[in-house]
Amino acid sequence: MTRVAESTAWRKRTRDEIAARLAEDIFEGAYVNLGIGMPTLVANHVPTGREIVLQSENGLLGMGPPPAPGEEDLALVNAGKQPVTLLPGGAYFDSADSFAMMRAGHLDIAVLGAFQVSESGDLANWHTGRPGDIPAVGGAMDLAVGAKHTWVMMEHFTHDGACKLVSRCDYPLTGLRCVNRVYTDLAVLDVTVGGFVLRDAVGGLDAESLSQLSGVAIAPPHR
Amino acid sequence: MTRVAESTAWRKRTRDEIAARLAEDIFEGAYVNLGIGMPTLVANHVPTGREIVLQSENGLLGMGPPPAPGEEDLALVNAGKQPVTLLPGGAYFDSADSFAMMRAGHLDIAVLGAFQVSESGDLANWHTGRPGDIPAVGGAMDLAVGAKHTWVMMEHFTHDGACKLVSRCDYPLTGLRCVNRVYTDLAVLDVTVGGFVLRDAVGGLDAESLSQLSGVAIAPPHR
Amino acid sequence: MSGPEAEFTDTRLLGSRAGTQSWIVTVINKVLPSVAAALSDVHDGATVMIGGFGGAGLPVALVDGLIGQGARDLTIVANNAGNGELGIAALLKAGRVRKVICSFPRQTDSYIFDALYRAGQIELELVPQGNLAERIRAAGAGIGGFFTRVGFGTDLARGKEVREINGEMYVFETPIYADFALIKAERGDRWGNLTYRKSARNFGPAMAMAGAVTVAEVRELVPLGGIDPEAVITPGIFVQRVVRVAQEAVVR
Amino acid sequence: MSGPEAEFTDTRLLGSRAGTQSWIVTVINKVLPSVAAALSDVHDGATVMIGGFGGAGLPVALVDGLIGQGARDLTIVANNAGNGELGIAALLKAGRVRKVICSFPRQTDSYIFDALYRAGQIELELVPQGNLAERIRAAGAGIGGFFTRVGFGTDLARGKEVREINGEMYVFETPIYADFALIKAERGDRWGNLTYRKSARNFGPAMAMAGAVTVAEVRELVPLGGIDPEAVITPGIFVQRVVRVAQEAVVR
Repeated sequence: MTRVAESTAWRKRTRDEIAARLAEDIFEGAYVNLGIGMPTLVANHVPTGREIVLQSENGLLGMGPPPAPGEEDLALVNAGKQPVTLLPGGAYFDSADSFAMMRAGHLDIAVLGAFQVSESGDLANWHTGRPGDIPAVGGAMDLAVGAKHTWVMMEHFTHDGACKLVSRCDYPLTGLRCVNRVYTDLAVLDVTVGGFVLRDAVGGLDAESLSQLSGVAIAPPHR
Repeated sequence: MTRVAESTAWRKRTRDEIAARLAEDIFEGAYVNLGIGMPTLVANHVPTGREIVLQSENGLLGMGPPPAPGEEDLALVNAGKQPVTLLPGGAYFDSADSFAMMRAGHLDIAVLGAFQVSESGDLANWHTGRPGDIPAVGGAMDLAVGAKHTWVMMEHFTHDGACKLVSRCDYPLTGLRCVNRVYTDLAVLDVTVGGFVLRDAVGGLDAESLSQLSGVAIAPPHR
Repeated sequence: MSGPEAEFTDTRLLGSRAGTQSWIVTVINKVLPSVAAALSDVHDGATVMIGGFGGAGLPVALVDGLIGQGARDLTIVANNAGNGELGIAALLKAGRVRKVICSFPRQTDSYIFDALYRAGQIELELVPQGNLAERIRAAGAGIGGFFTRVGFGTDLARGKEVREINGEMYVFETPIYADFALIKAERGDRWGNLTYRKSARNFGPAMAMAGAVTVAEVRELVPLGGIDPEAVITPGIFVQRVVRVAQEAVVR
Repeated sequence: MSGPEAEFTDTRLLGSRAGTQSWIVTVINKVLPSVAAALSDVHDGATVMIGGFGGAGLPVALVDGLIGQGARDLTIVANNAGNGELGIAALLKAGRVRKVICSFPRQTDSYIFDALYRAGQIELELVPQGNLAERIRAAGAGIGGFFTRVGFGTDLARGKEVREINGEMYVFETPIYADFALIKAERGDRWGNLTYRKSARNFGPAMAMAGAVTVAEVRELVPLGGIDPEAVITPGIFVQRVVRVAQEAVVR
């Protein structure tokens, strides 16, 4: 792992800015599952007037925003077990049907957090692998390999400065060759058969400097 | 195959009498699927006051009698595509769920017609095997092996006098070792690991005479 | 255009929120103005699922549309192989079908299929009805194949992999995928949510999951929210196109 | 006894048809008067499915009843492994559980499970949530096993059979059967038909299919016919026992 100093010349995107950048790329009419944690923020940044449909693994399509205080219903929650609402046109269904739609490519986009993404698109996001840590997988493996497009949203570096883009994951894998794109606080990258390819980066960074910072090969944008 | 003369000393049960005899044995609360053809008659003979639930493979539980003339609904039919009704407490479901309940032992009793039943419980009822005959299987194989109890309802002999109880089926099989009991116009027989065992027969017939007529071994009733 | 479709198809300008200026909103709209529009891209050689159990749930208008559309060399996946001269029978009669995958081709008046079959002019893959439903669901649920007891030791399992599981013999069955699934529903909305009518539901929900493009003919279009979310049977994610068919064609 | 249960449990004399004399009618009645009655035969060593996604759909009264009932050495199949001190966590704390099969044991306050797991006092079979749902459904649908892409190449597929199907790698997964399935539903009738409430539906329908004995706690009992047959989610054939639970216990 390559470690970098925390102080940098470029301004990192905030979590909301990453979410907004990702939301830009969600196309009209997409069926989208937003994973627990940072991906949840994406819902707040879908461009006005663009209609998309949010799915939640626990049996919802057409998931809406959190309810007003006092309107919470313990029977209407998202994958993170937080209260949500259902939009007109939404539907309830059971777990078997829910995962059928997640696992057979009916979902257009799954947005997941990650510990690591490898240049071949392997994803590690379910378990640190540390002894004593309680493993929990939920729907992560289903989403990773089941959706048409798997997008990862994560910070570029860990708190102690290790790059989360790697040539090979050393955390336990969630899925093999399943990530199509990565949104970080520094850049947006496609994962191709030839490895990471830059789409865009924060000001001051190009593929070469990002590659150097990250310690993995990152090709410049295809023109 | 053993052939017998049509004229006999004993009076055969009519189709309605076979149906009534079988209906006697359907226990309170049973979930029952009645196959196309003769088994359909059983619904008319369920003892008054005994509540059972009829399932139809095309997605009904709680199937009721045919509607009054003029009340037919093309969207509410039985497996034979004849108009039926739904009782209070009935439910509609799709084919995958319907066959899930048929195939996993949720149905208590499937009543099926047959060309032949072997002494090991093999069933042949879906195809004559004659060249030029159009094969059609529908839900027969699912019911035969899926229900908790598979009961066959048929005439004892074919029109040309061949016994339909056989040591080994020569028609194409529907299922292996799946028939538990056979109701014919002459007798009721259990199919056990030791072969056919008589339960009861029309007057004048005992296991020995029935066995001789049928050309297969039939043990006397267990006492 | 007038009538209910207009509500769903003629505009992407949805007006204004109270107190704000109006703006353009692009909305998901799966409602198409005609059967022809819904079937325009069915290609020669396509695998097409057709819902229904006999006439109950048969999407008559879509099958008629498919005949008019002209695609040839089709593989049809359905419970039955048509009867009389309408519906699937008419498609067969028009010479468009290379192969039928079904459970029950023989019906009282299935003479068109019967004649083609006896003449060796159509291929038949006969599948126990539960295996048919489960194989269709498998395609829609991402299952690569499954073991079932149904069919073991019969002609319909000949040549298939078998396995003993917990002392019982099972047969390996594979998913049935389709390029198009044509189904009939009772009520639909612009997101593709569907309800069905009584036993006409049958193969609709599983086929909707298995079709790469699922086209539903519906008797009634309702605005978004017009279907109780607890009572949606096929969620819109499984449906790509919805067409309202006003006339209830009658096929037994 | 008084209240709604009386309608369902106190009599098998259903009165008379108009114009005829009355007679005794035995009726199907799956409604039991108490949680204790519904769980009396849970045996030591039983596999028990428990519905719910966190607190949504968790059958709190049945889980409490199971604690009171006293069966030990249980295998619990559920999406989560409990949190706080109530529900599944309380069952674990009472030392009744040998093994948990679930997808997501780690929660913000799953400290009871965490401690038992770290101490090696409970066995965990961790299953991706979709494999969990599909394996439960497989048990209820007569499937002997199936191939899925989910988990391939990960620790959770270690030691499992793999197979290449159409160029993709799949893992073989087996059904999960249960002696008892404990689920929570919104509305039930004496035939065992059930509806659910919003996302509390989750594992209920599949578990109902997989349980040899399925016990549903319902908020409301309705007479036969009180549930629209189009809106029944779990048909009664999958349910053996129904208990009305008046109080809505709150577990997050």
